[in-house]
Amino acid sequence: MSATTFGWLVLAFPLAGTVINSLGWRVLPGRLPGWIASSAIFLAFLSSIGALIKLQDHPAEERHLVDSLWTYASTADFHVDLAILIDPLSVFMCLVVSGVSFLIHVYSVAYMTSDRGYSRYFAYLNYFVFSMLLLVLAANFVILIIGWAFVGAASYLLISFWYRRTTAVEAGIKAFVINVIGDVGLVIGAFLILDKTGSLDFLQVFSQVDQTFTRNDGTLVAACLLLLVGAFAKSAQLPLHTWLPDAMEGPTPVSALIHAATMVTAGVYLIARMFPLFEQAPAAADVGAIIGCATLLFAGTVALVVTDLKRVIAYSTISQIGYMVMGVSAAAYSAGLFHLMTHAFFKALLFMGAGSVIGAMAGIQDMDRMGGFRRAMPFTFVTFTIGALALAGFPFTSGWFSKDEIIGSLLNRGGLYAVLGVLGYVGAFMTAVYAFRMVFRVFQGEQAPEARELEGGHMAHGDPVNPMTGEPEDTDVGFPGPEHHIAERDWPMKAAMGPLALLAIVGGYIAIPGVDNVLEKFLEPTFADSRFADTHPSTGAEWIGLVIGGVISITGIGLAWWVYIREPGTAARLRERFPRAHNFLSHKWYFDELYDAVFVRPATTIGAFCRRVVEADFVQGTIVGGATGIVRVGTSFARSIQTGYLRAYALLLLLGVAGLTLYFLLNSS
Amino acid sequence: MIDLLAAVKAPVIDYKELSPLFALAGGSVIVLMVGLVRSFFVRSVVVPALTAVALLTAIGLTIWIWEPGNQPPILEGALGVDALSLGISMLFYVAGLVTIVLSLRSTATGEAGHGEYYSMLLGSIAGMVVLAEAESLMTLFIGFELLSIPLYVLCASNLHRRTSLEAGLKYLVVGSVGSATLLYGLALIYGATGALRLDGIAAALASDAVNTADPLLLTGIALAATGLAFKASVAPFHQWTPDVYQGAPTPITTFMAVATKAAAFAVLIRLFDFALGLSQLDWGPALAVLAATTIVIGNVGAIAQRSLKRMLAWSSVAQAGYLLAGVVVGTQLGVKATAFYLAVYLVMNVAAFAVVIARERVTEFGDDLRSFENLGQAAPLLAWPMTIAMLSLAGFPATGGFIGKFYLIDASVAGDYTWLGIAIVIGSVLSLAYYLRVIAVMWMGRYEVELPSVPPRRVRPVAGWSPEADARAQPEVLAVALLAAAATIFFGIWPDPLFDVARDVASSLPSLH
Amino acid sequence: MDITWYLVLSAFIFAIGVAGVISRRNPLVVLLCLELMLNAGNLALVAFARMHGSEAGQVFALIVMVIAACEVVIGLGIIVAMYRNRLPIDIDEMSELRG
Amino acid sequence: MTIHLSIVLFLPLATGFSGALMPRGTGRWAVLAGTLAVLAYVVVILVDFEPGGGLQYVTNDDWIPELGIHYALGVNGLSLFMIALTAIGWVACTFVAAFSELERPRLFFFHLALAETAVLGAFMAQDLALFIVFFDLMLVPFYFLIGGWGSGDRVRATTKFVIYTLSGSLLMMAAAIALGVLATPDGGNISFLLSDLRERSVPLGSQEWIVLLFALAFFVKAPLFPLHGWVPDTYRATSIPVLALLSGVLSKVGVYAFLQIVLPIMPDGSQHWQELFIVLAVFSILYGSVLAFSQDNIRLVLAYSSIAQLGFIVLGIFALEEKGAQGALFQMLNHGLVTVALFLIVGVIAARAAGSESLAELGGMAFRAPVLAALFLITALATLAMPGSGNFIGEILILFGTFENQLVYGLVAAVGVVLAAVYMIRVYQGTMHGPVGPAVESRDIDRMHLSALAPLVALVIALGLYPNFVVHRTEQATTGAIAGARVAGAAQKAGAQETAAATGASAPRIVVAEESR
Repeated sequence: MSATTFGWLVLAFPLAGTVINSLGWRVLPGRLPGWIASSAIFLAFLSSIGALIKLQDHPAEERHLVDSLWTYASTADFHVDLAILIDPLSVFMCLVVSGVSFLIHVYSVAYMTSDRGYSRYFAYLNYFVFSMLLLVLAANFVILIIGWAFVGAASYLLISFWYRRTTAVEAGIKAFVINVIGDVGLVIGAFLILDKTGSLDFLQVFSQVDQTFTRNDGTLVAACLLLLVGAFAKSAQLPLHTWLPDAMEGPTPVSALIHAATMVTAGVYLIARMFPLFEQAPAAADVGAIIGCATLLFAGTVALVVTDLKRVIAYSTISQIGYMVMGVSAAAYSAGLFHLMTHAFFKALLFMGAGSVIGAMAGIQDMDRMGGFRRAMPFTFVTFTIGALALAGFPFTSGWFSKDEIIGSLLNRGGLYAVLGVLGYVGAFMTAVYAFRMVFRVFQGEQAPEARELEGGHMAHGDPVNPMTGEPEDTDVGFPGPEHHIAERDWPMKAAMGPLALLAIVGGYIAIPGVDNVLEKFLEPTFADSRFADTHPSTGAEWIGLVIGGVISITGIGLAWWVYIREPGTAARLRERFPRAHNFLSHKWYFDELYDAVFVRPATTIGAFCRRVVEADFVQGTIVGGATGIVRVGTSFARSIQTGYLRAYALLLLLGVAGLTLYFLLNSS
Repeated sequence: MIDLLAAVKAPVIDYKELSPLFALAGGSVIVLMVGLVRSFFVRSVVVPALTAVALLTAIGLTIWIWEPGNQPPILEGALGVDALSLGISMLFYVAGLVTIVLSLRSTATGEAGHGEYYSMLLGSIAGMVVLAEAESLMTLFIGFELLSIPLYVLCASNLHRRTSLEAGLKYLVVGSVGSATLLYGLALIYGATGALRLDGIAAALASDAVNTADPLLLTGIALAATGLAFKASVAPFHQWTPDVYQGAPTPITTFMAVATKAAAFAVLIRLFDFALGLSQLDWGPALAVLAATTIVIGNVGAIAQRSLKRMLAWSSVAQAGYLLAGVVVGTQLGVKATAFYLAVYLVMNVAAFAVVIARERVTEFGDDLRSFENLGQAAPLLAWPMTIAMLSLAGFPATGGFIGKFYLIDASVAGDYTWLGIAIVIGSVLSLAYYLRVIAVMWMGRYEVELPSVPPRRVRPVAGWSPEADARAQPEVLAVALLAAAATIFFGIWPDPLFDVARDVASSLPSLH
Repeated sequence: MDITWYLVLSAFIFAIGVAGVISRRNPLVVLLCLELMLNAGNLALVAFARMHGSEAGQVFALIVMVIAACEVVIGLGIIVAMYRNRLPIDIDEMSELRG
Repeated sequence: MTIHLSIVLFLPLATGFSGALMPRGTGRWAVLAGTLAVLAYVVVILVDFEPGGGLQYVTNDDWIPELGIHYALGVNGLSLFMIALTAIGWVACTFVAAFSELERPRLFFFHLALAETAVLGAFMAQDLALFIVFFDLMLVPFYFLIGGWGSGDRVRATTKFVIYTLSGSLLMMAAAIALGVLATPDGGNISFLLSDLRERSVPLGSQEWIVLLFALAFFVKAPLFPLHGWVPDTYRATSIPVLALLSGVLSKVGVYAFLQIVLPIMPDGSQHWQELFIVLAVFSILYGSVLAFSQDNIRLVLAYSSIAQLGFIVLGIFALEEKGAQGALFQMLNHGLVTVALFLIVGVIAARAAGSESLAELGGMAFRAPVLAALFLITALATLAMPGSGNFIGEILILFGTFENQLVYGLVAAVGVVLAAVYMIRVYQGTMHGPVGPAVESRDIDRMHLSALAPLVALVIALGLYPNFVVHRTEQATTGAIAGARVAGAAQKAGAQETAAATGASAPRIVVAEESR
């Protein structure tokens, strides 16, 4: 089988899983749907490996295989095939996506057991994986946009999975709409490209970029910025990030898979995929890099104060993606993608840990009410800590290598990028702090009542309420765990978290400066004709960077330890000290309030205005009412002269005669 | 003695061409005589039968003498027996037959006396024929009066119904004013041109002897136009129409609605498009304005009516406006369109009025909208003809009305009166308001018609029928309704036969381009 | 000879008739006024016949007289019928049909 | 085999008549069988139709020679899928109606059948007058269907609907007649045959107001702001199967006629009003969308959403660019299908909420009605032009076509895409998600509705998978349709004084496009 065949298989298996689970929702018993879904993804993973092997057979310069099923739509200069592109980049993404997805599927098999929408859940999850793979395999803009929108829809469905929670529903529509905004950006960008290059196929477009566009050509910059809009909407970068924290309404594995490991990194993939365009429009690339940097700082600050466990991780995701965007925008492609991979590992791991904690807390996500779970669930503690270390970039964890490779190559390019790199270190420091803020507040410190009881074993639960709003849960549809339980005792959870913990550590060893750089070599064919293909920081420089990064993360962890373990009151004191700053941060810089004031309210007001004024007064009142009014007047006139008095009739008749005669006489003379 | 007789130069009388008129005149005399027989059977059966025979004979003779193209006038230019007059006379005959059938159970015939009633009818028809054939101002006026005077009587023939008498009186007085005006106008025209024969007038206008701006002539035209417009119930000379239509016995209303209008337009065509054709630029715009006014007045007047007869009266005013457009443009196309529409107008109105008669004879609401509520379920065979008639009057496709309006608009656009075409369109839109209301009342269950509610007037069913009795008790009315409705649909889908007739009709005025 | 004065006269008569029809409420008087209007037409016809020196107009006038007679007869008939039905002999009373 | 359009055209009417004469219970099945037969015949046509074959299965006889009206039928790329849409829509809605309780069923189904004939006729007519005949004839059955079997203030609603539509279409009739008269060369005979009218040219001055009157009629039908005054009442009053057809199929007749009649015959006139119409379209998009998400009644949400959708279609047409016209035509089909499906779903929902259609009273149905929820979800996503649906291809083509020459308007219209997402998701969540509404006693969709809806949804998905099936068959027709107007536009850009010359030039151009098919 050729690489492209494997490519189609990669798509086929998850799709099949979706169909089976969605049609069989009535018949499939117990955990079967979960296992069907997981095996579908596993097969997809195997097929991607197959694709990888087949691809490596080709000589380096021929590793761009396009295969088309049929002409999707073709009219005038608009020609689109239903085609996939197999090259190192897409294969790499396939591996990461399907691999991580598989583990998370396994995790979900256990985590979602108690849920009534079991097979619906796995149908959605498979559908998501399918869409994500379609996105990364797409060979032209239209297919890319389709995949792009599909993942948006899948994430919508999974965010509002517990669809009777009003919070979940609101979060869903928010995410969906912002994603659509991104789609529109992509569509318009695609048009500009089609208009100038006359094609929508990636390879053709890339091959023509340099002839078609001058450097920083206006249209191209505009197109790239529009692509960035799409990328930022998906990857929750400023200013389109607001949906991601709310997306935590979805089941925790979903947060792990979609809103940490895979979908949100689509923007990074897009920028990497479009590198020829961005390199021809460096202005746009700089915008990307700057916004990435801004995002990572902003999200870091918020993550320092938020108390909702999953939201802390969410903001850290936003911030980490900031790194990746910054990296790929600064032409450090392999570095960005490297961080994408490692981040997928440790962030998925963190969410899984959070999931098992939340399971223990029966859905409560507020860190203020947690504490001392270390002994209650040792396994979760260990793996979570590993994840946190990797996130903090602790030496010799995967995060250490990947993050510092980005910063290193930024510093290496100098100028503006150097500044961004330095800011990256600032971000790294905050990362370390909030990462261990989580660890210490959840697992150390004095025990929460749940922790204490669960150590004894089982603990019953009152009537469940939505922790966000306090409204009673609808037990029909299901919600995170009807009762407190130690999720990690269910083996699939261990089976999922174990490997990820391992990867979170060793995942980084595929690219140790000076030792090896498997990833970069593998991706090399894709980025072969990049301008910056051979601008690399020297090994020495990289090691210096790594040392600095290590120091920063250790100090950060130390600070966290000092604040939360050594001097427990510190955080509170700080809060008293700087109430304004705290408010500002805990309100996430008031972005939601801003958008509400700028977009939502005006829209609804206009709607009400149109309904009350334009519809009622103009369309119905003026147009309809006016016409009927005129007719009414005419009618009453005609009736009023119809007095029934014979003599009046005779009079009018003669007046008519007079008028007519007069007209004739005047007209003729 | 002999040579004395020989000295008398009698005009050549072409009996063949006159035969239909003889049939009518003779028929009316015979009917009058037979009507004197006491036996109820003879009066209520034989008399109508004889009337029908007379009309059928007239139809036969008309077909026999049918001859398209321009015909020289007969009787020293008194009558022009050509396709125009013959074609339109056909409408009178058909209308007459229909009226006979509808009158069979009417109380009016009894009250007025059968013989008188039917012979008046025939007389009036004869008058219409004369009017349509009139080639000279004199015959024109004779026809006009011969048509009107019997109608005055017929309107009042429900001698015990106040409204009937009121209708008669109003029609008489206003009508006489109209005919007086007409007469004065004719006199002035005669004075200006020195000719009574239409061809003579046309010739005079063509020659330089008379200038078309002569005030005498123009005043004459204006007065004559008024007189005829009055008969065609063109605004602002329309006011008698609603009252008379409502007051008269419904069969007579039917007759007036379709036949009188046809006659009026026949003579309008002949007088204006033939005799005064040359000064079309003078009277064209004036009549166009009249047409537009009529369309608007008629439609807005009809909107607020509860009485079906009154509503149809107003609508007939509006229709007169549409028809006038065909005359205004003064082209072959216009004449054809008018003739065509007259025929369609006949069938759709007959259908409507027949249903009205059938209902007013059995319900206590008379011709009020209320007596049509849920007719769709009660008597679909009555509801359908009414529906078709309304749709056709409103100008929906697949009915004669649509083709007719299409034709008229075509004519007015082609005759550089596009705005008149638009006026027709607007009129049709207005008319939807009341035509659709009737349909809604019949089919769409009880609902409040937002109309100035008249004091609920309990009237005795006109034919003294018991309310239990329904349409099936008067099959002949039902038959008329169904036939007319069928014809309406037929002409909507296959109008060619009518077009051929219309073509012949127009061909008799070759002077038009 | 000049016929202008005849025309003026006939116009006057016509106007008088009109005024009568419009102003009087007694149907009988109204009928008389109608007669006036018709005869105004007759006068005009005869005058014109004289002017053109053709007798056609005079024939016309004769016919009109007959017709006018008929009209009056009908009018009287209707008035009699009204009387029989105990209806007021007043034109303005006859205004049930309106609107 | 030779295909006779007359059979397809009059089959429904025939079954309608026979059904009316049959005994009470059985009439509906006759009509249903008729619609199915039509659908089968249309499928045959779809298979047999030769892409790029121009006008096919032509029937052309004199009907009223006196008026130059011909009984001319034909199918080209433009009408092909409109006919298919009609057949499909009627099958679905007749099916649903046939299984529901109706009073006076025979009359109802007679009108339904008559309506199908009228709509098919309008799509097949190749003679302007014949088109008008069918265009107005449509109103008769729908007047009865709305007024006789509607709910609430149905009579006022249906009267309003008919008056609104007819005042438009009668003015169009006057304009059409004027067109025929003006186009008639001296000594020539008047003819309303589209092919004749295309060859004959009309002076620009007259073209302008004629086009305007045509547009008036079509915009009322579509509807576009501000001519949509009839929409709210009518949508509220009409019964679901009828409403599905009204909104899904009838609304397409007008916009279709732009491509089939107005643009080819009066290219300069159309070009002249391009700006105005585009503005109207864009405004309708925004206005419809904004109102759509400020409504509480589902029907009205869909009503205003279709105002917005039709705005997109008009926008695509008057972009006067291949992609735009292509997208518009494709979007007509897509929107028709999803609208029919959506309204049937609304019917199902209302049946599960004690007849309530207010979002405030609905919600949380998905749990007990997962299948319904799934069908609704797919249709809703398709309606908001979710990439991967046919609607997306339609909309992207429209937008691309607009961007070509009218970038600004295109960008404004793109806002409409986002708004569409807002109101459709809002409706979906308001009914299926969230806490269970007070009125809801949700049970899943019944077999009958399922078997009516499943094929529709399957069709929607299929169009998403292989849109080129449609695009390929329609491409040449749409290109030909707008060719003249594009030439006119070019000429106008070249300079106003050459426009007259361009008129001469453009007319033959279109003819070429016609023949070359």
